[in-house]
Amino acid sequence: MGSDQLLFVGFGALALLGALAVVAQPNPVYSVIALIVSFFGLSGLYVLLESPFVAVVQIIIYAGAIMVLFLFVVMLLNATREDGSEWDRAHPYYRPGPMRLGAVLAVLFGVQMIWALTRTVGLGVGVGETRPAVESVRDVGRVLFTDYMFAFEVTSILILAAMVGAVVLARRREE
Amino acid sequence: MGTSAFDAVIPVICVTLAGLVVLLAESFRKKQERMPLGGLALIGLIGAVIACVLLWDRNATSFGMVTADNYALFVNLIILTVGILTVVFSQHTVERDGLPAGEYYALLLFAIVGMMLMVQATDLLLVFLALETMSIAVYVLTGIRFNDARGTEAAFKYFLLGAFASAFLLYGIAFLFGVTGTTSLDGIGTVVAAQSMSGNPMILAAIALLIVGFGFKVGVVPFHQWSPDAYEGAPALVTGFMSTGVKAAAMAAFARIFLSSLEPMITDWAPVLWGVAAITMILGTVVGVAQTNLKRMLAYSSIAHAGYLLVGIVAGNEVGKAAILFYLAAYALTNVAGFAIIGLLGTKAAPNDDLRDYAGLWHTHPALAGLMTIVLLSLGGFPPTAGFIAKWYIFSAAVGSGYYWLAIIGFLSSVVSVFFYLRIVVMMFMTERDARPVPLPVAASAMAGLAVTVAAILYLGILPSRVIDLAAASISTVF
Amino acid sequence: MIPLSYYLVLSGALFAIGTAGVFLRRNIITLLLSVEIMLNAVNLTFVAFGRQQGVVDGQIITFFVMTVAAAEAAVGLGLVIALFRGRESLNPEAFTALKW
Amino acid sequence: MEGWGGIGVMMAVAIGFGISSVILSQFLGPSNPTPEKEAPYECGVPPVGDARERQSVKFYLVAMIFLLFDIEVAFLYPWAMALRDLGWFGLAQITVFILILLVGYIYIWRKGVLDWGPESDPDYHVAKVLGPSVVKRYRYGTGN
Repeated sequence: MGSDQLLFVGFGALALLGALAVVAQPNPVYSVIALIVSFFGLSGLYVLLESPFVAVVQIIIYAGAIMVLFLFVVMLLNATREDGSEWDRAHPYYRPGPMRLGAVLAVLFGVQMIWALTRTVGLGVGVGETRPAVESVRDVGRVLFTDYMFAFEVTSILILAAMVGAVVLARRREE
Repeated sequence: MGTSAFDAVIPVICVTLAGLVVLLAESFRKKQERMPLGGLALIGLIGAVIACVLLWDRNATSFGMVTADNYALFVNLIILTVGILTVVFSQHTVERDGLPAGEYYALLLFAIVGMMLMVQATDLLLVFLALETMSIAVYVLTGIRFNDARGTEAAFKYFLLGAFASAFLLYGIAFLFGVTGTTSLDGIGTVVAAQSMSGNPMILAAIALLIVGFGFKVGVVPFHQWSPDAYEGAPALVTGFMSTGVKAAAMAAFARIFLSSLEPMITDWAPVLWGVAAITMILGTVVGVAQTNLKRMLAYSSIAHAGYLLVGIVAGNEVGKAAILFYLAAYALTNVAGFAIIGLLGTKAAPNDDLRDYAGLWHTHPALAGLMTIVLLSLGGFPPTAGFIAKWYIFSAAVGSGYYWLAIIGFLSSVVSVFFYLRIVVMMFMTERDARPVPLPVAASAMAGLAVTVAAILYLGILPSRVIDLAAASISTVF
Repeated sequence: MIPLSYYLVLSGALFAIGTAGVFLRRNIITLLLSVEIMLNAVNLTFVAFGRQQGVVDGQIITFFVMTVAAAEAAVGLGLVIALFRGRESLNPEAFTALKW
Repeated sequence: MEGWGGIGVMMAVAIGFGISSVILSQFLGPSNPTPEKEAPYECGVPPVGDARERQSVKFYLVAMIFLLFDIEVAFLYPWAMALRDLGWFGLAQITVFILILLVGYIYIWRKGVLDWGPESDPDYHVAKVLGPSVVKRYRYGTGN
């Protein structure tokens, strides 16, 4: 096993175990922190994929801002415990309709993924063996502001709508 | 008008500018100061309508990801009409219910921007971004009533399932990107057509994920759970807006992706959509009959209507494609009018959306009862309304492609659904209420808007050929 | 070199964990976190495919997805706060004004 | 992949230092707790009430604004790196982007989301008349 594989296993395990911990344990604060760990693992994987820009932005935006927002809300609502924890221990198939459907959906999804991936040819080729990587942020910028420039402008509307929406929802009283 | 690189996005720019101006006006509004914010929104929307009309037949494209072909313009005109009607109906209600006017109109306009771009997008990334812009604005609009437990809860459920569905949609886009190396619809179409992709598991997975993602947005069974809750909890006018605008935009993007880029795979996805359409029509109708809340009932009715629309996509022939557009127009007008009447008759304190609240409406609001009757008849598909012609075209498209069973299921579920529409009509005219409520004042502008809408429904029902030809011509430029 | 399928299976597993989380968990915050896991799984797919093809598009799309995730988080958490104004529970079972 | 070794070493040192100082202090430091030492440190003032009291919604709003403008700034990095290739056209794009978000900034500013003084809190005036306990009861309740 080369160093690449070793790193992949390490970062992959970090991402996977972090995600599992988010879903599996009851305290939302720990869930948020577990997700940050998972994001660091993903960031490492992005480095392995020679995409440093995404790796750094992953930390800046996800771990640095989105998760902080989550923590603020958990603290704001003082919601460090999960209410009705008996639901966590109950078997998923005893949940109301959509929950059952969802559990089935998740299982089906996993089966479908494995089926698709075992049948598709050409996936066994090592990533990056055939083509060189586009690593520099400069290239990212060049393509982002030419091919994707309209998508970029639409993003500003998206952010603006989210901003107005969040203020409207969180406002405390009518004026 | 000369040709420039921006032509295709001029309608969108009009609406965006209106949204920004509304937001700025709201920012500088003093407390208790009243501003004609709805008027500002109307100016932007009408500007966009004019731009759409001027762009007709010019097939403008901009930035390599936006197109203004006649198909997109046709659907955009539907969306803009829905927007204009919603603003007209809201003028009075926003003030009466104490909604934050600036934010309400701004989010409405941003949602319309998202819808229009979703229809115009020729790149899956832009489809996704536009869908999110639309969705985020609509989530907030659903929960915009302050301290309204039902509204906020509905908004949260809508948000959660919506975000969940977008993740599926995005995963589908990722697989298409992986297989074809591009997110542009033309590029995907070229690759899919050139190589025989049938049986490629990756692209089958992508199609399945896209169906799940769009299925949630359009509200087809089994991805419909959010819609009755969201429709019931939201303010009625917002419900009217989202049940038509969101559905029209999502359906149009769905049809564009599946009938152009993924058309070579039609033998793979048509059977799946066949099943989805059949279950959707049956379940929407059967569960709808059992509802006692008018908003919930109309929610199930719009689920059933999504099923009828899917029939058009499954049929996939020339008649079917034109029928989708005509159906969207007819359905949009009808549903906006229906929810507007509910909105005009209910306040936050007394929603008045139970079926019993409509007993004896004829005696308190004769005009509204009359208009509501035509709306309900159109929803049920009675001649001479738009709903009849729309269903007729959809079913004849299905028969034309050899989907006899689908046409029969659709026909039977329409017949059953007539029961629950007629039940309300009977209640409005035939029954008396013990304690007759004080009639709510209804704004003249809203009444005028309703009258125009209902006239349009009748026009589409009696003289449909002009619009049908327009729909057929506009869709033939694309697919 | 690591085969592409490794990355795809990893992201598929992450996506499935997120999906399961949305349906099995009852805590609103955890539900939102599960959706974030799903979006991250998709991001990994995009970057892996992009790297495989030697194009920068995968990274750019990922960047847009992060933006969308941020906007969704802002609105979603705003809704959670609005939801909390009247209630004390984080358990969706407690919200029964509307049926699921 | 070159150049990440240094970052890896730095991460390892940072994490290692954090973990080792927590563990070492457990073993090396003397431990004889008294009730006063166990109490949370509040700058010498005796703590009042539960530390897990709910925070004001303002913290959320500020974190939310930070998040959304953080994204804006993240878009500036690739733009700045590619500035010379993009020229005036790139500048025009980023200007439109920032102007649109500026509208959001003006909205937030005018709505008082950025005001932190006690007078900006509508509860402040209520509290002056009715006393703080009333405010506390209604702050997260349904009262207006």
